[in-house]
Amino acid sequence: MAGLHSEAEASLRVLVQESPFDVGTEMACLLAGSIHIGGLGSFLGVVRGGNGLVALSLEHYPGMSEQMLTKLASEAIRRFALCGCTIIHRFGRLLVGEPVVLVLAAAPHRADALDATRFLIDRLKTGAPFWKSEEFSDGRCRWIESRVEDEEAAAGW
Amino acid sequence: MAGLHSEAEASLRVLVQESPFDVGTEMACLLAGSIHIGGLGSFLGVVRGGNGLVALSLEHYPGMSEQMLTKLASEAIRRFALCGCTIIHRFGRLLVGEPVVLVLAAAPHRADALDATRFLIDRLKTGAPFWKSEEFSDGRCRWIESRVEDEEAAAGW
Amino acid sequence: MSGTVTVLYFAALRERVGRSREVVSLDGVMTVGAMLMSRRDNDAVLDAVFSGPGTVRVAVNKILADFEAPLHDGDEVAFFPPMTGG
Amino acid sequence: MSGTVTVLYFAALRERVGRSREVVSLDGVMTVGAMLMSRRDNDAVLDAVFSGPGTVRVAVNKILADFEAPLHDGDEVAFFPPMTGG
Repeated sequence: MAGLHSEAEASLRVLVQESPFDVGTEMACLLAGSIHIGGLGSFLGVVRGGNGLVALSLEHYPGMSEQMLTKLASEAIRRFALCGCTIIHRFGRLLVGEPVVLVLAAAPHRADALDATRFLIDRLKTGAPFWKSEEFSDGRCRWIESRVEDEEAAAGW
Repeated sequence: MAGLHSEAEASLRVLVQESPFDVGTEMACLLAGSIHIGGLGSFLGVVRGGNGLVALSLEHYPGMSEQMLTKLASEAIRRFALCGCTIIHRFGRLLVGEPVVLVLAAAPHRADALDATRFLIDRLKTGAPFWKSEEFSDGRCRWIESRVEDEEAAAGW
Repeated sequence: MSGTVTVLYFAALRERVGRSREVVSLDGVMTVGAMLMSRRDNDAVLDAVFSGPGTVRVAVNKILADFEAPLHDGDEVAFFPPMTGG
Repeated sequence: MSGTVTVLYFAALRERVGRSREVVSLDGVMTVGAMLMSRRDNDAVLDAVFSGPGTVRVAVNKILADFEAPLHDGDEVAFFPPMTGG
């Protein structure tokens, strides 16, 4: 079914923002785009607590981050039979439990929606210019290093 | 990481209902359950339009449907390192574009959240007592037959 | 085995049988299969439906079972097509 | 090559270099690598940072590139650690 929807037909929404987003609104917006949607896959990344972590600070490269996420969304639409997809990535200081990133992929069939969701989040981890710094309750701050498993997951597609 | 959270620790929410549900509320409810959540995978199944389809009518076996979905959610918690999961399945007459089923799986790491999401929806398709009938614009109604691909997807886990 | 069981039919099977529920006397039968056989002998519609094509699934007391499953007074037996949820 | 390029540093690299942005005269250099080498010869901090451990990624005009990439007047060159989004 790959190639069912051309890039021109499929909807594509990419946002890089400091402010929160509303998952329900984003899903409704994507679903309103096509009556051919049978499944909507999603991944929401949140700031995971533990080990005294207080917050994450996300830095990004304005202009390049939007451009890389848009390229990634276009590639998902080329590779999977999607009706549309949405990527929203936040930056700035985010507390434990706060949403960081949202990926949505809508398709006629669930396999495409779920494959595309996973493709998008796997590639996004190492393929878009965002950097995370951890802030702990004792005041320490530490840049997160890239993980070999993330590089491998991205390369696996 | 499987077995990180025992069934007792992980939250499990199963609902079978005729009324709509709110995805944002359900996600917030699941996220509030643990600070260890780093990723929330979800699948939303909606009534797919096309070929003159007007609505789906879903019949279920009251009592057994809740019981089978609860068993399925427990199995997901045993198999994947989850903080919690939610399954909501609607029944009754649902129009094109309306949500039918919601699966949420929250975990410290994205791989578990996404694997569990897929496991739950794959197993749910053939493993819970729901039956769908299609209603077309010309008045015809037709029971949906079980699909070999769905049986295979469920058996693959 | 004496007593009765409640028999439920769902979806396409319910429509073809023409009812969703009936109470059946066990009359000495011991299993789901024996109960169904005895019912088919006495009900042409039921016999036609269960001779027709298509897989039939069984649950006893809301748990998936097979035609060898034993029956007891008060059990709930359900017949239905393969499930198509999600 | 005459003219200037804008050089950006991000994340840990920005912190170690101590600035996020500078304008650099090309002075006849042709590539990202040559520009960086010339800068390191004239800036001990920069030299120390780029001699240190850790992978450095490069983008030219917001597109991922490498140290062989040619430079032109007005280009934007960015140096940063491996990306850790999501």
